[in-house]
Amino acid sequence: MEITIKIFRYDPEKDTRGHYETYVVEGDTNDRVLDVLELVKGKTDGSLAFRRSCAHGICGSDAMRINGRNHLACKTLVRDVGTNITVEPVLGLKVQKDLIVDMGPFFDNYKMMLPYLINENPPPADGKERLQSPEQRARFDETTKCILCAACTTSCPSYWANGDYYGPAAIVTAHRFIFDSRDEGASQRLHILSETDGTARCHTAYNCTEACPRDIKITKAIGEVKMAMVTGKLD
Amino acid sequence: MGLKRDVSLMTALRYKGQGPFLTYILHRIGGLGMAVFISIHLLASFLGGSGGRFVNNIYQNWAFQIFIFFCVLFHAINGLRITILDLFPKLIEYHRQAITIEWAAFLAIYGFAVFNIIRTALGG
Amino acid sequence: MAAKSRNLSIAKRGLMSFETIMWAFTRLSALGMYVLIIFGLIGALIMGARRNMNFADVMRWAFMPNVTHVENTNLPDTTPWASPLWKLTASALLVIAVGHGVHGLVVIADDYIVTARGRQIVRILSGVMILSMIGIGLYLIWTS
Amino acid sequence: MAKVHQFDVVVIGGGGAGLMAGLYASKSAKTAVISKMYPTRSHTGAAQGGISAALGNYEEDKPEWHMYDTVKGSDYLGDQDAIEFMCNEAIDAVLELEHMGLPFDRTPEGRISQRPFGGHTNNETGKPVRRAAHAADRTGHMILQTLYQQCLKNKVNFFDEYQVLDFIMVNGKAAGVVAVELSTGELHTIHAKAVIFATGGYGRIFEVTSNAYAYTGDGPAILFRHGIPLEDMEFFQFHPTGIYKLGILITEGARGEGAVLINGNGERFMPKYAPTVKDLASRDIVSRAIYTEIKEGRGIGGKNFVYLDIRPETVNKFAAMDGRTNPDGSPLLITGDTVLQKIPDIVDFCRVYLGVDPVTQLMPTQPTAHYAMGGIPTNKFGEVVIDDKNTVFPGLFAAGECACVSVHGANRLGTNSLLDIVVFGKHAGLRAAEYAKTAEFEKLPEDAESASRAEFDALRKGSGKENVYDLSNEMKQVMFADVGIYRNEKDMQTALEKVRELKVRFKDVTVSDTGKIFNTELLNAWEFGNLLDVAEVIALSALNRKESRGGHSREDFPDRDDKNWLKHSLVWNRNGKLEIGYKPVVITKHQPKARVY
Ligand SMILES: Cc1cc2nc3c(=O)[nH]c(=O)nc-3n(C[C@H](O)[C@H](O)[C@H](O)COP(=O)(O)OP(=O)(O)OC[C@H]3O[C@@H](n4cnc5c(N)ncnc54)[C@H](O)[C@@H]3O)c2cc1C
Ligand code: HEM
Ligand code: SF4
Ligand code: F3S
Ligand code: FES
Repeated sequence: MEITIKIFRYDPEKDTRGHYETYVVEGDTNDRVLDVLELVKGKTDGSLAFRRSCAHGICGSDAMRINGRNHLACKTLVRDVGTNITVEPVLGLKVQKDLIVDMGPFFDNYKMMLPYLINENPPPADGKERLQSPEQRARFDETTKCILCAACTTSCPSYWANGDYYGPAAIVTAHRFIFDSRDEGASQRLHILSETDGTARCHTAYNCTEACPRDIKITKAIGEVKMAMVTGKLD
Repeated sequence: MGLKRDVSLMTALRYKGQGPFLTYILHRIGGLGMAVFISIHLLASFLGGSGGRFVNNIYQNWAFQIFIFFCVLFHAINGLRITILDLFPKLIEYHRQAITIEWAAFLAIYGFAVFNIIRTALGG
Repeated sequence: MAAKSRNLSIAKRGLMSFETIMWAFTRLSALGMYVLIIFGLIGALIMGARRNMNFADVMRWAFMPNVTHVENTNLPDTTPWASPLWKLTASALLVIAVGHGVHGLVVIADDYIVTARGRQIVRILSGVMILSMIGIGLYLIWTS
Repeated sequence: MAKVHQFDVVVIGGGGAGLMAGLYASKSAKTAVISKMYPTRSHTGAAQGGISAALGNYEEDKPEWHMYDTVKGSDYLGDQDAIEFMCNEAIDAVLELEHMGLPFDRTPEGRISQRPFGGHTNNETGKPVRRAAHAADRTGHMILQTLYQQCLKNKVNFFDEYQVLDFIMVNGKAAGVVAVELSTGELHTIHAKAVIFATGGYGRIFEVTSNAYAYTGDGPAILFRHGIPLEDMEFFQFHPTGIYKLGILITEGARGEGAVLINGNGERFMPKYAPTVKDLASRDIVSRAIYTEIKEGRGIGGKNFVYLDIRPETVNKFAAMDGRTNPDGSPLLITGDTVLQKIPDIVDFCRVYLGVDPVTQLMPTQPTAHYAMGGIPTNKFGEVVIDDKNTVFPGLFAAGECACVSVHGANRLGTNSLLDIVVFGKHAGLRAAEYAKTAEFEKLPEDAESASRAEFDALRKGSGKENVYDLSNEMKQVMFADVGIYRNEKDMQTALEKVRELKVRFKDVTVSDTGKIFNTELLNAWEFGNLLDVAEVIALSALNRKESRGGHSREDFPDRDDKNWLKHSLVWNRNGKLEIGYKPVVITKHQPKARVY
């Protein structure tokens, strides 16, 4: 079957601005958009640049705009988006080449959330695990799924407007730790998030939740963080 | 090196797969509209005189009324949804339904209001 | 296994920050405005709005129950509309709405002004704006 | 202008093994971790099922049993001293991960939850034991995240999106590596006393694989070109249940939770091949069983796949027949919700890629190339050893899938790899830091980067007659068909010749992208060169080993031959010529015997 794919191209060493190229390739409805990109790169234009690794939605490399909205190219099948496909880089991060954007600021925001378990007490004396009930574990299960693909942050209108906003992905990470019963750094993280570029910048636009390839209910998680700030309840 | 990160309003509006991004924009327009209106209105009333009267007369105009009522009503209804969902994050799972209800309520009331304003304007 | 619940004291939960307080204030003031508006609406209906006012007039009153807002209507007598109860309601609404609205402008400005200094200026301006608008508003309400 | 950085220890690879090594080395030495992707993109994140340790949180279990199972799983080719070491360290390793914050699933008592996995048994009853500690079906993801987070906490230096191209050795010692910064195309020299390779696997040699695009064997290929041998390369694991055609993995945990394999006649066929543990036999056995069913015409609709069935009614029926129970002794009964809760990601994959809902429908699966047992030979401290006498190469270390300790022997047990990366990653890191304390920096050669530059130039100057994409497809097809689950002399000979032909034709490729910034075309071509080097070694070692053992099954030599082949193979590159040698297996407690499940 013929698939027409229009791809945003930008070569920093030649172009001053981006443009679109259209390619026609032979493919199958069950192909991933990533397969189509690989085909274009392999057979037609080797210079096409994009990130990918796992090819099944687990590593978070290949978030991009497909037919106008954020997806993982490896988790989007031709049968879901049709045979006329437009692929563009995500919004709100600098395009470095073709579909590759500068992930630096995104990871900087992640690091700002103190993304590690904070618990200064020594582990139990018997050397065994810190206990946690299945319910306590379930409390933050949702946000442990995040693969840091940035699909959410780069779909957030608030982030588009203001790149200093920490963004939904960072708040998801904070949520994962704030609601972990073993963690004691909730207060520090809530203070960081209560700054001007923290949760105050989220205006519940829901683009993030719609974009998340791991189906994390991001807006809900952000809402829970905001309420924790107000009520202090962490259960 | 690389392209700028800026996202223009047009690009933002063309982004598909939005949640209720439209409501977000409209909420903003509504809030902004009201804030600007109230400031000018207060100032005009305070200063009075012919200038003040002139400004305040614009507000009696039916077209302006349709606009400002849009701002007020949309902002109020959407604001209520945001407030409820924010205070009870559990309910966020139902945000799609909430938005449907919101639009239904808005369209019904706003339709009725526009009809009335125009009827009054036509002197009926 | 028994789990004990976890709570943070007020100082520890991030509530004592300008942003969080204003976030909460925005929601609470929104609810407050609803209460006051509905109160004004009911009052208007009791005082005979149905017969003597058109839709736009009722709305104008509900959103700001100040007697000047009903001067151009067919009401035979506007004295009850100028009672201290309504002046108080209007004052409350004014204070809340100006606080809410001007802070809303700050929120919008924060999306475009990202330097610490710029943001400080915006906040100072907003304070001035809130105070002067409330001052003017109260003057208008209590002198009309 | 060459950019030079200096560190005591440099770790190549930001996966589980690399991060663990980096974390431990950085405690006492100036350490950098270099990764060609952001570390959180590493393929450790794809691991689903769990990490094994005899914690005994549900039922009795001991490290000795774990050791025996691993030895037996390895078809007696694993080195027993290393296996014993790993199984003893396992419990502390898993608890340490928990202390670092890894969100394991929990038992009702609040302890780490465990599930059964293929080949892990109670040695007294022979029944499967719950040994795999897990966090839903994204254990690897959580390990990767947790370790990365710990590295951030401990301020490990990262070189993200730097691809290592070459190893610098001076006077027979490690002196550093050369890497290209992807975002600029600049070459950098990282001068170091100790170098740890943790670059992961090379499953991209095969057509159907669960492995990432990034699994191109860079580490083993680089070292191989420098004369370091590769060990046991003929042993490649084919996982029984990959999603049909795509190769995406369906975790063995699915069978751990009760799923069964069904052939074209609608029968459950595993009892025929492994009467005791049935669907939970070790991977080589299940893969061969599936392949045999398919070959004998019992694939689904005569095609080359079978079904994996986790529909609650099927699971409950067979669980009752097998007498399987929950940890508390009640009969194993699952519902649709159990499936969603225990293997949420698998359910998601099936829905997205197959349009199949595992709760109500069958999952089409086929064996998929999954794990490289072989690799860079090391001892149990992660030190690279370069001959049959286990001579240590000073300053060079390896850990993770690219290394061969060998704890997996001829066949790796599920969940042992995650254990491998944390245990040996840690020890490689510790050893390297210790080494760096006493060692001196070797003087860097005049132009350390010249070899890398020459490799790139060669790729740019080819005639352009050939295309990397086509060549790599040819390699994948021939390797999967002829050096796959079943092997024989003739096919492997064809494969070897084909790979050699491809190596010649590879000289005719040319890279069209002349830029420096993110020139992924150039790097992909370079990686393909690595795959070819590794493929040649695999085909050669496989052809050479005239017996069937673990993951290596030959139709022309169907039996294990302990008399002649109870030994590791080593392949060296001596100036372009491949040379085969051997090294004895360490046997301590368990003498080889027939392997039945
Ligand atoms: C789908 C799947 C499921 C699995 N499930 C399980 C399981 O349930 N239990 C289990 O025990 N095992 C499982 N495994 C096996 C296990 O996950 C892997 O063997 C293990 O994670 C490998 O870890 P690693 O650290 O060696 O490599 P990786 O995590 O792959 O890391 C390799 C790193 O090296 C870097 N790198 C590579 N080349 C270069 C270069 N040239 N320059 C710079 N950096 C480079 C990469 O960027 C990456 O960071 C599974 C494997 C797969 C594929
Ligand atoms: C019943 C009346 C009202 C309700 C329920 C309401 C509700 C809300 C809520 C919930 C928000 C927060 C939105 C967010 O953070 O995403 C908000 C923002 C705002 N409100 Fe109101 N509001 C009301 C009246 C007003 C009035 C009278 C004004 C003007 C004076 C106003 C101006 C604003 C502005 C400017 C914002 C900021 C907009 C933005 O962040 O995009 N609101 N309102
Ligand atoms: S929350 Fe979802 S969309 Fe955002 S980075 Fe994580 S996985 Fe990606
Ligand atoms: S899209 Fe943005 S505004 Fe909030 S709900 Fe999501 S972060
Ligand atoms: S390639 Fe890994 S998420 Fe798409």
